[in-house]
Amino acid sequence: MNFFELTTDPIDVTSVARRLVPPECGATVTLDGYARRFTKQKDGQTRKTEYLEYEAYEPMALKEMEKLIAAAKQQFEISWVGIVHRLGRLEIGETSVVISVASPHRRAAFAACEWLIRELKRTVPIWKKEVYADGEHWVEGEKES
Amino acid sequence: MNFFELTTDPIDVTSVARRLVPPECGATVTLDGYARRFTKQKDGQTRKTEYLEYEAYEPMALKEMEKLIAAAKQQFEISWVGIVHRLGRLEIGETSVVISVASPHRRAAFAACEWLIRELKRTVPIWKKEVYADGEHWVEGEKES
Amino acid sequence: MNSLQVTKVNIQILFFGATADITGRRRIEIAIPSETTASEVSKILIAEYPSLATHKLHISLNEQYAAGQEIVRHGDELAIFTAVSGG
Amino acid sequence: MNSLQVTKVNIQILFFGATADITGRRRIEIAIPSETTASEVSKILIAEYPSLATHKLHISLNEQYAAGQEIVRHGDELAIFTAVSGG
Repeated sequence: MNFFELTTDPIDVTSVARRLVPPECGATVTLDGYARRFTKQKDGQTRKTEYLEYEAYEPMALKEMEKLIAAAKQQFEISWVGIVHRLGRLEIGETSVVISVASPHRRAAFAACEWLIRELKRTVPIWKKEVYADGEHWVEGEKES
Repeated sequence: MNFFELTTDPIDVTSVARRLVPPECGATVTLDGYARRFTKQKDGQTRKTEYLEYEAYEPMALKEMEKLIAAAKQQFEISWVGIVHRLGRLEIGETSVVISVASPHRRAAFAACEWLIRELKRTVPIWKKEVYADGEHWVEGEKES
Repeated sequence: MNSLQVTKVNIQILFFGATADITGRRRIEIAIPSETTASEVSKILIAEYPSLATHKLHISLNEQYAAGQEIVRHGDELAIFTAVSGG
Repeated sequence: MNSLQVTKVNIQILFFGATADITGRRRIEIAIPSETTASEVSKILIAEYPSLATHKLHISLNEQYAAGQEIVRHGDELAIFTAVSGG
């Protein structure tokens, strides 16, 4: 029922959110994360990003995603989880990650989805490079978003 | 930037979630609520629903949705909110409501989306009728979901 | 003599969902004494359709939730309905 | 005399993102003394590519996060990378 994927193709949010609608469920909570045009730097300056590049340690990333889903299903009363992460070059506004959680009761779906994105950003071996007009930068660790 | 709508047409989750992707935002949290096949009754029995019918006091419902969005934007650091609620007959699994919240930081989007669906279920004048093989029932007040 | 006559005002009443099923109506127009409050209107409706009393009822006046003590004026639109269940 | 010879094992090293940029490599094979730990391998790599030391580094061993004290065996795959930033 669960799925976790890496893809270089554009992600359609609905195809994740509505891939499975179990009969005992009433709510699916979805996080759609996407490339921001403007990011605040540590020095307080706002920087304009031209595009992003994501790279993964693919087999390990898939293993870590699978572990996260197993841990979420232990912790929260949810029916299924779908995670799709984009790799390669992303234009501004394109979806980088979708996490959907379906559950009989919406509260558990909200809590699990929020937990999953936090843990994904902390543990799944994927790296983001921000490309600016005048340079580029591999982001290390989570920025707030 | 915000939108709130009632429709008798099927709702496409993506068309709500991705209708606006502001350049300062990095996350959109979406609740997709849909008709459940099985619901627990107060007596603990599980009942099988054949289909649903939603009815609204349309002009007042739109006003209440607009108020909710204004209140959410006061309370949470979010950029925009979209709410679409389906009316009329819905088959099992079809989306009854979509609430999408975009924000620069995902935490506010999760909190606002959860608050909005809770308040919508409490205040917006829309009513749901569950139709069973052997009868039907207007639901009064929120069931858990 | 006119001073003893009760002035009547006409208002619209809307029913939805369970209240529409009970009354068999979706919209009616009724004449009520002037200075009648929203909750007094709801009592008049319960007298006419006693099954309404088996439900917890909410009232709106001109598309806003009413607390009950509001005076209903000529041409106002009052709706009476059970607890909402959208979502 | 053989007893004084250090046994060597061959392992694969993977680099990603910033560590791939620093080393100019994505995958190398190196020979290390047997009984070397994961964090000792990371020190060997830092000696070879000193710019790695300017980053907070994480290590995985055979696609699992490594704490550092794990013994690296012949044929193992070790990756060295900066804090992840997916999402």
